[in-house]
Amino acid sequence: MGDGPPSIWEWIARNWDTGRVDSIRNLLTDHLTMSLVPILLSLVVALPLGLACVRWRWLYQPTSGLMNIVYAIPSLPIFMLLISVTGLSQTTVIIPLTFYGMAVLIPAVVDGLGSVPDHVRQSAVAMGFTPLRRLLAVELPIAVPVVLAGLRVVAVSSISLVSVGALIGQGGLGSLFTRAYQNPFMPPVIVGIVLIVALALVADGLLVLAQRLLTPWVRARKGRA
Amino acid sequence: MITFDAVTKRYPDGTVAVDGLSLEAPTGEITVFVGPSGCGKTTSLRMINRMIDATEGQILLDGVPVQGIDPPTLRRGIGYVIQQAGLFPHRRIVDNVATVPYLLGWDRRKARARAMELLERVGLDSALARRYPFQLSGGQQQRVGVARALAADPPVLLMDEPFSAVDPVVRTSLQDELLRLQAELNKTIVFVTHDIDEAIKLGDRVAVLRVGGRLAQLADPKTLLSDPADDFVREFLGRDRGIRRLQFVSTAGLRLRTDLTVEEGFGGGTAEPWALVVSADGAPVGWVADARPDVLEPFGTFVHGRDSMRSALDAALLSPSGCAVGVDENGKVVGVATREALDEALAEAADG
Amino acid sequence: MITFDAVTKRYPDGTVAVDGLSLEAPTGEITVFVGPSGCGKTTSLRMINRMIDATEGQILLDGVPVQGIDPPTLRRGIGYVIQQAGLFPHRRIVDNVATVPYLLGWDRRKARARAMELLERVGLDSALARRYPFQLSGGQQQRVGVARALAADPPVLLMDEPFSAVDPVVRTSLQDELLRLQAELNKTIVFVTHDIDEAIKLGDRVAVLRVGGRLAQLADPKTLLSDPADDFVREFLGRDRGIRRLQFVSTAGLRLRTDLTVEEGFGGGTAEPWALVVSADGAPVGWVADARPDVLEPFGTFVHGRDSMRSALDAALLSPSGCAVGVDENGKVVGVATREALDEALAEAADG
Amino acid sequence: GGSTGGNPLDTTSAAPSGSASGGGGKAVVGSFDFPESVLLASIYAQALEAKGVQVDEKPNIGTREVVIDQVKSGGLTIVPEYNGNLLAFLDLKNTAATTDEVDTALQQKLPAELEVLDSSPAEDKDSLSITKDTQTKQSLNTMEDLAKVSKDMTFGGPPEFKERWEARLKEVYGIEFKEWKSTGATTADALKDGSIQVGNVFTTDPKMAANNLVALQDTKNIFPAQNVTPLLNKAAATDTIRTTLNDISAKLSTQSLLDMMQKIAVNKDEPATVAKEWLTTNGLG
Amino acid sequence: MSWLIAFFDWLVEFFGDPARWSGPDGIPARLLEHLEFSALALALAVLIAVPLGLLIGHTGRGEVVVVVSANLARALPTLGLLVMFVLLLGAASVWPVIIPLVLLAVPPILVNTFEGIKGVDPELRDAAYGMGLRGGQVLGRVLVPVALPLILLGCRLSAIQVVATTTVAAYTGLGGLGRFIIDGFATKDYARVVGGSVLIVLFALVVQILFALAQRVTVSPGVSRRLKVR
Ligand SMILES: Nc1ncnc2c1ncn2[C@@H]1O[C@H](COP(=O)(O)OP(=O)(O)OP(=O)(O)O)[C@@H](O)[C@H]1O
Ligand SMILES: Nc1ncnc2c1ncn2[C@@H]1O[C@H](COP(=O)(O)OP(=O)(O)OP(=O)(O)O)[C@@H](O)[C@H]1O
Ligand SMILES: [Mg+2]
Ligand SMILES: [Mg+2]
Repeated sequence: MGDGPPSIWEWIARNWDTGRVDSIRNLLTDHLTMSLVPILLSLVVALPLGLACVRWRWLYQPTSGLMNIVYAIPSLPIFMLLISVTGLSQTTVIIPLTFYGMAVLIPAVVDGLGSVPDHVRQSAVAMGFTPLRRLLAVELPIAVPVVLAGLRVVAVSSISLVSVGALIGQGGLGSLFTRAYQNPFMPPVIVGIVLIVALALVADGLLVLAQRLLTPWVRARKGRA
Repeated sequence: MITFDAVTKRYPDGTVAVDGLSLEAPTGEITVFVGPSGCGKTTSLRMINRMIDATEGQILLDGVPVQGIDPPTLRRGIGYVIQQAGLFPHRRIVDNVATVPYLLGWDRRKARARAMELLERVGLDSALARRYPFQLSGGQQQRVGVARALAADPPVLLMDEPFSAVDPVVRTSLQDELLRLQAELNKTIVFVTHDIDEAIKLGDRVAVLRVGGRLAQLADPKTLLSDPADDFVREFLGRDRGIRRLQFVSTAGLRLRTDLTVEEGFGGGTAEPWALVVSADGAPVGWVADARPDVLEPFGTFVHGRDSMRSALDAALLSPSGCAVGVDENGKVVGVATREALDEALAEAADG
Repeated sequence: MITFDAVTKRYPDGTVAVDGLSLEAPTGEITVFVGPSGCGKTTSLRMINRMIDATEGQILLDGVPVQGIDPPTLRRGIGYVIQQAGLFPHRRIVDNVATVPYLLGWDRRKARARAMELLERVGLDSALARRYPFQLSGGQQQRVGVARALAADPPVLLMDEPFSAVDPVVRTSLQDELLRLQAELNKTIVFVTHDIDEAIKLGDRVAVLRVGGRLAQLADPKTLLSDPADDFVREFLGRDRGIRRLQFVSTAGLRLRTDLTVEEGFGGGTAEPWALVVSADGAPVGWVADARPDVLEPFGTFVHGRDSMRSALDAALLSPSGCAVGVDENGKVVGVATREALDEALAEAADG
Repeated sequence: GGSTGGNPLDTTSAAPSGSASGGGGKAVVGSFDFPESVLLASIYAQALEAKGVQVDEKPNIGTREVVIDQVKSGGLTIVPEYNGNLLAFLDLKNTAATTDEVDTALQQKLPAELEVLDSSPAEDKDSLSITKDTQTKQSLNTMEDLAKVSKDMTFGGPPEFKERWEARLKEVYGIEFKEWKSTGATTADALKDGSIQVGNVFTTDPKMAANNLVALQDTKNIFPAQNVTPLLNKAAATDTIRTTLNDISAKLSTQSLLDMMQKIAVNKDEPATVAKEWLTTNGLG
Repeated sequence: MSWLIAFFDWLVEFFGDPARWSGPDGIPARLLEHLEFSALALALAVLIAVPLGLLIGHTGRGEVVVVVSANLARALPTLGLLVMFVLLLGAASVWPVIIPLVLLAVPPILVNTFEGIKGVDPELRDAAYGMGLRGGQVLGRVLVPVALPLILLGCRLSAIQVVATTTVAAYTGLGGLGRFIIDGFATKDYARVVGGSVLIVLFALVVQILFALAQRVTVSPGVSRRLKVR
C-alpha cells in the first residue's frame, strides 16, 4: 500500500469488487434491492387502495389524512423501531419506504382515475362496458400518465432515502457516508452521492421510457403542441 | 319503435327532471327532443339505454320494457353519441370505432374492417384511422363518434347534442352528413338539441319539452312552425318563424317564366322592365333594366325543384328586379320566378 | 379616430398575420373586424394598444403614432374587453372594475364610486359588487368586463370576441346592451367577431378580412349585404343575404291599409277576401276569410316604424292572408300591410 | 429502557436466527459504528472464512445497546467487544478495573445467551482528552485536575457516554460539565475547533496524535481495562469459531492495533485490506 | 396489542418525566432548536426558490433548469450531503446541516411556484397587460395572488420534509428533536426514540395546520372559491 490517502480513482479501484459485503458493487446491489422492492410494493398496494378510495369516496379523506401523517414521520426512528421487529435485515428499510411510496401513489392513482374525462367514462358505460372491463380497458390506461408521474417521484426519492438506512447499518450506498464520516475521507462520499444520483436518474429515465411506450397518445400530443 | 309510457324521473335530491312523459319515436325516423336547458332532454334520452333508470312508468323498445334487459347487453345494441364525442384518448381511431364489435367478441380483423368501412362512410380519410383522437379536429372527432355508435349496426341511435361543440360551418356539414347517412341506414334515432334550427332541420318529428320535463308539443317541423301549441312553444321557436317555414315549401311548383332571358350583348328593347342576361353556356350574368341596358344588376339564384321557397324568396330579394333566377343542378338558367309567381306560391303555401 | 396605415405583421415564425392593412375606424363609431379564423383579426386589434407591435406601417390614434407612446400608458387610455372577460379572480367585482382608476392613482373612494356607477350602467345589480368573479354567470362576467374597460372613461374601446363564450340568448342581450351604451357614450369602438350576424348587428362599418390578413371589404352593413365585393365576401356572408338585408329597411314608409279591420263578432261580408279581427282594446285577434267567417286564422305582427321589413315580411308569411299586421309599441293595430304594399316597399328597397 | 417492564419488541425477535445451527458452518459477524470495531470484525470474519466458515458480515450497526441485543437474539453471532465496556454495560455499578478483575466479573454477569472468549492483550481505553493548548494553559494533567475547572467546560462524546459515565464521574472525581454534547465521530474535530473543551476519545484513535490531543490520567482507575474480547451468541458458537478467535486475540497487541488504525485513518486503507494484511503477516489468513 | 401498550408506556415514560421538560436537553430547548434549523432552512429555500420560480414562470425562460434541477435535487441523498459538508466545513457550524436541508426544500417550492405562475390563465395575463399594468405589476398584482395556493403548497411540502429531515442533523452532533432519536437509539431507550418521533410528527402536523391557516388568510376567497355562491 502506498503512503497517504489514495486518490478517488484508486479508492474506487480498490473497493469496487473486494468480494466483501461492503464492496461498492455489493452496496450497489443492496441499494437497488432496498429501493426497487418498495417502489414495486408500494405500487402493488397503492393500486387497489386507490381504486377503493375512488369506489368509496368517503375512504379517501381518512386515507389521505393518514398518508399525510405517514409522510411527516421521519424515516430514521421508524428504521430504529423496526429493528426490534424485523432485525438487521433489508426489510427494516423496505417497510417504511413502501409506506412513503404509498403516500405518494395513492393520491396519484385517485387523481389518475379522476383525470378520466367524464364524457369518456359516460360513453364507455353507454357502449355497454361492464364496470370491471371499463376499469381495466378504459379508466386505468387513461390514468397511467398520472400514476407514472407519481411513480417517478417515488422512485427517485426511494433511491435517495435508502441511504438513511446507513444509520442502522442497512443503507446500501449510504454506508459509504457513515463510513466516511467516522473515518473522515471524501472519496466515498462523492462516490456515494454520484452513484445514488445516477441510479435515480437511470430509474427516472426508464420510467419516462416506460411512459412513452405505454402511452403513445400522450407523447404524440406533446410532439404536436 | 321506442315508447315512453308515462315516464317520470325524480332525482334523489327531489328534482323532477321528467314528468309523466309519453311519446313514441317511430322506427326509421329521427325524433328530436328540444327545449331549454334543464328541461330533461338528457335525462329522457339516457333512460332509454338505462344509464338512468326511470322512477315511474316504463320505456319499451319495440314493445319490450328496457327494465327487463341487462344494461350492458341493452347498451351494446344501442348507439350513443355525445357532445364531446367521448372518444377513448388512448386508442387509435380505428380501435375506437371497433369498440363495440370487440366487446361483442367479433374477430379482430373483422371488427377493424368494419371500422374502416364506417370511417369511410362518415366521410373520413382512411389515413386518419391510425391516429389518436387528439390529432383530429373537433368535427372529425364527432364523425368518429358517429361511426363508433354505428359500428355494431344497432337499430337504435341516441344522440345527445352531438354537434353543439363544433363551429357553425362544420356543424352544418355534420348535419347534412347525418341526413345522408340516415337516408341510407334508416335507423331509429333519438336526437337531443337545444337548437331549434337543428331540430327543424333534422327531425322527422320534434318533441318540445318545457322545464320540469313535460311535453309541450310533439309534431313534424312544419306543423310546429305553423301551429305552435302555445306561447311557450311560439316563444321558443323565436323570430323568423314565417320565413323558416318556407324551408318546407318546395319550389317544384313555382311557375317560371322563360321569356325574360336575353343573350349577352343584348342592346335593350323588350316589352318587360327587366331582362336576365344569360351567357352562352346558360349561366346567369345579371339583370338589365330596360331603361339602362348597359348596367348589369345583381341577381340571386335557387335550384329549381331542390331548394326551398326560402331560397327562392332570398334570391328574389337580392335583386332590384324582384325576380329570382331558377337554375338547374349545374347552374344553368331554367327560368325566372317573378314576384307575382312567388306571391302565388307563397299564398298557396300559407293556405296548405 | 384610429388609422391603420399600410400595417403589416409578420410573426417570427414567418406567418404573415396582417398584410398591408389600411383603414380608418372613425371616432364615435363601431368598426367591426370580421373574418374566418386565423385571418388576423386579433392581431390587428392588439396592434392598436401595442400588445403586439406592427412589423411595418403604422397605427395612428387621432393622428399620433402609437409607436411613440409608452405601452402601459397607451393601454390605460384604451379599454380592452376579451372573450372570457379575463376578470381577476382574486379581486371583488368592484375592485376589478376599478383596476385602471387605481392604476391611474385615483382616490380609492372615488374609484369605487365610479365602479359602482358603471356596474349599474351595464345593468348589474349593485349587490354583485362585493362578489368574486366565480360567483357570477358568464354573461354577468362579460358585463363586468365591459364595465372595467369603461372605468377610466377611455375614448377608445377594443373588444375581441367579447360575447362569443356565452349562450345565444345572453349574447343577444349583451349586444343590445352594447348598442344602448354606445348611444349614450359615443366611444370609438373596434370590435372583433367571427360571427357575421353580430358584425352586421353592431357595426357602423364592417371590415371583412381574409386569411393572410388582407382587407376584403370595408363597408357599412347594408352595402356589405347588397354589394359584396367578391365571391369570398359573398360566401362569407352566407345564405339569407337577401332576407337579412331587409333588416336595414325601415317599415316607416310601408303603406298600411286601415280598412281591413273588423270588430270581434263580425259575421262576414266585406268586399275583401280577408279581414283582421281586432279586439275592443285594439289588439289583433286573427284573420277571417270571407268564405269562413267563423274560423280564426293565425296572424303575424310587426311594430310599424320600429321593426324592419324583415319582421314585416315574416309577419306576412305567418298568415294565410299574406298580410302583415302593423301594431304600435303597445300592440294596438295601426293598419295592415298587404302583399301589394310589401312588394312595393321591397321593390323600393331593392332599388335603393 | 429497562423500566418499562420488559421490552415487547425484544420478545418478538427472541428466536435465534435460522442460520445459527449447531455446526461450525455459519456465523454472522457484526461491528459497532466506529472504524476500529469494523477492522476487528473484518479480522474475525476473514479468519473464519479461511477456516471454511460461511460468514455473513454486518458492519457499522450502531451502539452497544443495539448490537448486544442482536447477539442475544441470534441476529449476530460474533461481535468484537471490549471487556470493560461490556461489563459496564451489563453492570453499571461494577468497579472492576484491571483486565483480570474485569474478566472475572464479566463471567459472572454475562447473560446465559452470551459467551465471551479470551481477552486479547490489545487494549483501547476510554479517555477524557483535551488539546495540548488547553493542557498548557490550564495545566491539566489528571482527571482530578479537571474536576476543578470542569464546571466551565463543555464535554463532547458519543451519546451513550453520558448515560454511562455522568454519575460515575461526579461520584469518583466530582467532575461536572457545563454542558454535554453529542459529538460522535467528530469529537476530535470538535475539540480542535473549540466547540468542546473535553472529549471522550479512544486511546488508540489515530486522531489523538493527528490533532495534538492528550488523554488526562485516570488516577482513580474509573475507566476499566478495555481488552479486545470476542462476544458470541452461545447457541451459534462452534469450536472452530472459538479456537480461531482465541488465536487472533493471542496475536493482537495494542501496538498492532495502533498501527492498523493508523493505516485506516491516515492512508484511508480499507479495514478489510488492513485486516487481511495483518492476518497474512501473522499466519492466520 | 402489546405493540400499542408498549407505545403508550413509552409515551408516558417520555413525556411524564419532569426532567424532560427543562434544561438544554429538555423538550422545549430541543423543540426550539428544531424550529430554528427548520425555519432557517425553509426561509433560505423560500428566498432562493420563490424569486427564481417567479422569474422563470413569468418570463418563460429556463424551464429546463427547473425540471432538471428539481429532479436532480430530489435524487440527492441528504445524508451524503450532510457528511460531505461536515467534511468540508467542519462540524462546528450549522451550515453542513442547513445546506442539505435547503437543497431538499428548494425543488418543491421551485416547481410549484413555477407551475403556479405558468399555469395562470393566459387570458388573465393578457387582460392585465391590456389594461396597462407593467410587467412587475402583472406579476405582483395578478399572477402571484392567483398562483398563491400552489406556491403555498410547495412551501408546505418542503416544510414537512425539512421538519422530518432535520432529524438527521443530530447525527453530526447538532441539536434538534433528532437528538432524542439518535441518542435514544444509541442507548436503546425506546421511550426517547418514540417520544422524539411523536414530537416531530406533531411538529409537522402543526406546520401543516399553520400553512392551512396561512392559506386561508392570504389566498383570496375568489381564488380558493371558498365562498358559497349566494
Ligand atoms: N344527478 C342529478 N341529480 C339531481 N338533479 C339532476 C341530476 N341530473 C340532472 N338533474 C336535474 O334534472 C334536470 C334535467 O336535467 P337534464 O340534464 O336532463 O337537462 P337537459 O335538458 O339535458 O339540459 P341541458 O340542455 O342543459 O343539457 C335539471 O334541472 C338538472 O339540474
Ligand atoms: N405568436 C404567434 N406566432 C406565430 N403565428 C401567430 C402568432 N399569433 C397568431 N399567429 C398566426 O397569425 C394568424 C392570425 O392570428 P390571429 O390570432 O390574429 O387570428 P384571428 O383572426 O384572431 O383568429 P381567431 O378567429 O381564431 O381568433 C394565424 O394564422 C395565427 O396562427
Ligand atoms: Mg343535456
Ligand atoms: Mg382572435
